[in-house]
Amino acid sequence: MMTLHILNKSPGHPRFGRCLDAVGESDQLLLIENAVLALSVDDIALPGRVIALASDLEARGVSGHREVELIHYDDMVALTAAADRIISW
Amino acid sequence: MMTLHILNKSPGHPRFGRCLDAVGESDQLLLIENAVLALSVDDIALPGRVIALASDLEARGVSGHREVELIHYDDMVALTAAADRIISW
Amino acid sequence: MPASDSVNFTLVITGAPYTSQAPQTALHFARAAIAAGHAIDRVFLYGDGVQLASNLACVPSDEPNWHRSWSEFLTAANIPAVACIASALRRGVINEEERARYELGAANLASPFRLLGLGEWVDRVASTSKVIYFHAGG
Amino acid sequence: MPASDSVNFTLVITGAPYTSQAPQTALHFARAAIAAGHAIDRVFLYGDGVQLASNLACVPSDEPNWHRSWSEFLTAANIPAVACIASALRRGVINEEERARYELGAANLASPFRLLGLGEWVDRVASTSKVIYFHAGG
Amino acid sequence: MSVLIVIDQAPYGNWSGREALDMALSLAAFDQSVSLLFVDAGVNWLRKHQNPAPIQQKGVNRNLAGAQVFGVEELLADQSALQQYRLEPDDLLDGVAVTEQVHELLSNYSHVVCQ
Amino acid sequence: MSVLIVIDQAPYGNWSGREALDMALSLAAFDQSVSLLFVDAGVNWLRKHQNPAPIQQKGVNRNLAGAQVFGVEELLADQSALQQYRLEPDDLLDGVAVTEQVHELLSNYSHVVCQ
Repeated sequence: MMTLHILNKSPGHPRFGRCLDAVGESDQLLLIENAVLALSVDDIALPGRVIALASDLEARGVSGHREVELIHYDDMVALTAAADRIISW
Repeated sequence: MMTLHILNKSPGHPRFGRCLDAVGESDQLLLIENAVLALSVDDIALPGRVIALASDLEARGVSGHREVELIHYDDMVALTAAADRIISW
Repeated sequence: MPASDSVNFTLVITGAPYTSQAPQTALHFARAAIAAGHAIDRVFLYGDGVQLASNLACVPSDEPNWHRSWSEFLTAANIPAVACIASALRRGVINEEERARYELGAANLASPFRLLGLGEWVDRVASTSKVIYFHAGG
Repeated sequence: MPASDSVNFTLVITGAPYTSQAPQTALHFARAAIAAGHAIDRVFLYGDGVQLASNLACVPSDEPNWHRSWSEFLTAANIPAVACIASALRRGVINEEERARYELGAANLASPFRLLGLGEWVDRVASTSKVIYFHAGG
Repeated sequence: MSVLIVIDQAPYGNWSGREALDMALSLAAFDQSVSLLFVDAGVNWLRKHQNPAPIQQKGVNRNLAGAQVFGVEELLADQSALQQYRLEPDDLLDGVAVTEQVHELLSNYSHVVCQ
Repeated sequence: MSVLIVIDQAPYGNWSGREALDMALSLAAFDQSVSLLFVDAGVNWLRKHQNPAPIQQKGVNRNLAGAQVFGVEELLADQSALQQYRLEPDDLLDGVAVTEQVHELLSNYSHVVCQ
């Protein structure tokens, strides 16, 4: 079962860490809203496949030097349509 | 200058730690609302003089085994009236 | 035209406009879902999210009015929108019926939004609908 | 009777009722302050705190209605209460004047609350008043 | 379809836990399979002897204690959060099951809500 | 009377930083002494090249860049937060002063607001 985790909290928020703990090896992590700021933080170990909403990065002026797949809202729809399960943190 | 710090966030909230960092030796720390839960947590080093609102402890069923001065709203008024400066976190 | 692999989404919004980004992200998502041929069978407002249903928001002309944008979208796409009645009444979001029941001076919720119970959400969770939550960030 | 060492307080509430505990804590504080002979020269609602001024909250009869409790207290103690107009308009809390200006169907803010700018807060910060903030917890 | 409602906010300071509990009770009322999981500061909902009368709020102890009677399958609490708040089994409402494996537990549910 | 407005929330995800900035600008407009301090995720308000048009929000870069013109005395940023978010001086709006001593700095102000 592939779970898509949608995370919208800043790295300092308690739920940010809880979400990362819950992401399994075959899961996907989608960073939206303030969570995209995690891409500029060095010492956060983000799990395997990380995806982020491009417009939220652009809004915040984050370039995202980390390995990340940038997507748009239509791709977000496709991801949720394909996921077996979705958890919004 | 004596500062009264009023803290109403749970121990896991980022602002909880920021408040504790800011409490100086001659300052007072007043725990209200969810912040009273800190009294049941072992590994938090609360600064010198800690005060807590009794009704918020009672609401949450926290007995507060730590050294703490329990007060009521009228005492909170007296504390704020006496403080040189008040910061609500 | 629904795509052959089209999905029925239910969107649950729990963050308020002008407080959180939730209603904005949800609207971008909803527009993209419809454009891709998927269906949205319900939008459910819960907790602080019920504020999106208030028709009294006054927004400077150079900023989006999220209540109006959502209302126009819901009407055009013919999507039922429900605000949880228990969340809404406490937060002062009421329709004409509740205005009369509580003998208040005004109502601020009207079409396309309706006030209904959590059963509307349970019904979608129990269905084959994909339920996506849009919470307040932080 | 003001005590000889009485203080002028200004209370700023930024957390909403039925979302945060801020309006409750602030009311307990305000009652205790008046009982002790202090003065409260203004209550200022800012950010989500403006929701406290909405007169449309409908609360089950076995729960306190914080809007009503605050309104009764403010009226009895003759304390001016101001909701920040910029915060309030975006969040759908409007008085009769704004209702007319924006050509909307209803207003939900009335006496003892008024809509005014941040200048009302600046004025208190610049005075000898002790300004206490009641934020949303978490 | 089995639903897990996760509560990570402490009681009384904000409304989100209260409204998450309402979600669980509604699912149970409509005969849907639902459990509650308390993590982080959320475990404080499970303390015995809560008395929110002095802050003029309604207690939820009765709702929580009765949750299983109303059809909520399990009240689960994260062991590490209980430890953080020094909550021993005796301090908790009846019927709470302690879990050490929150991550694994999540995968047992087809629908997870973090209100 | 000197006021410090502390911003610890990231931009765009919620409104609290925006409304804190309004407080600072209002004080300045009424000729009160005010500075802004950015800590934790709040330092992200200070990034150059923000463009919230794609999420249909108004940018605050112009307001922030102009804050000192409007009378805000200092834009202060916590060094450790800048480091956490890998923000170098070149990444920041003009006119930002970096501080390593947030705690000591607080004591310079007679009125501190954490919106």
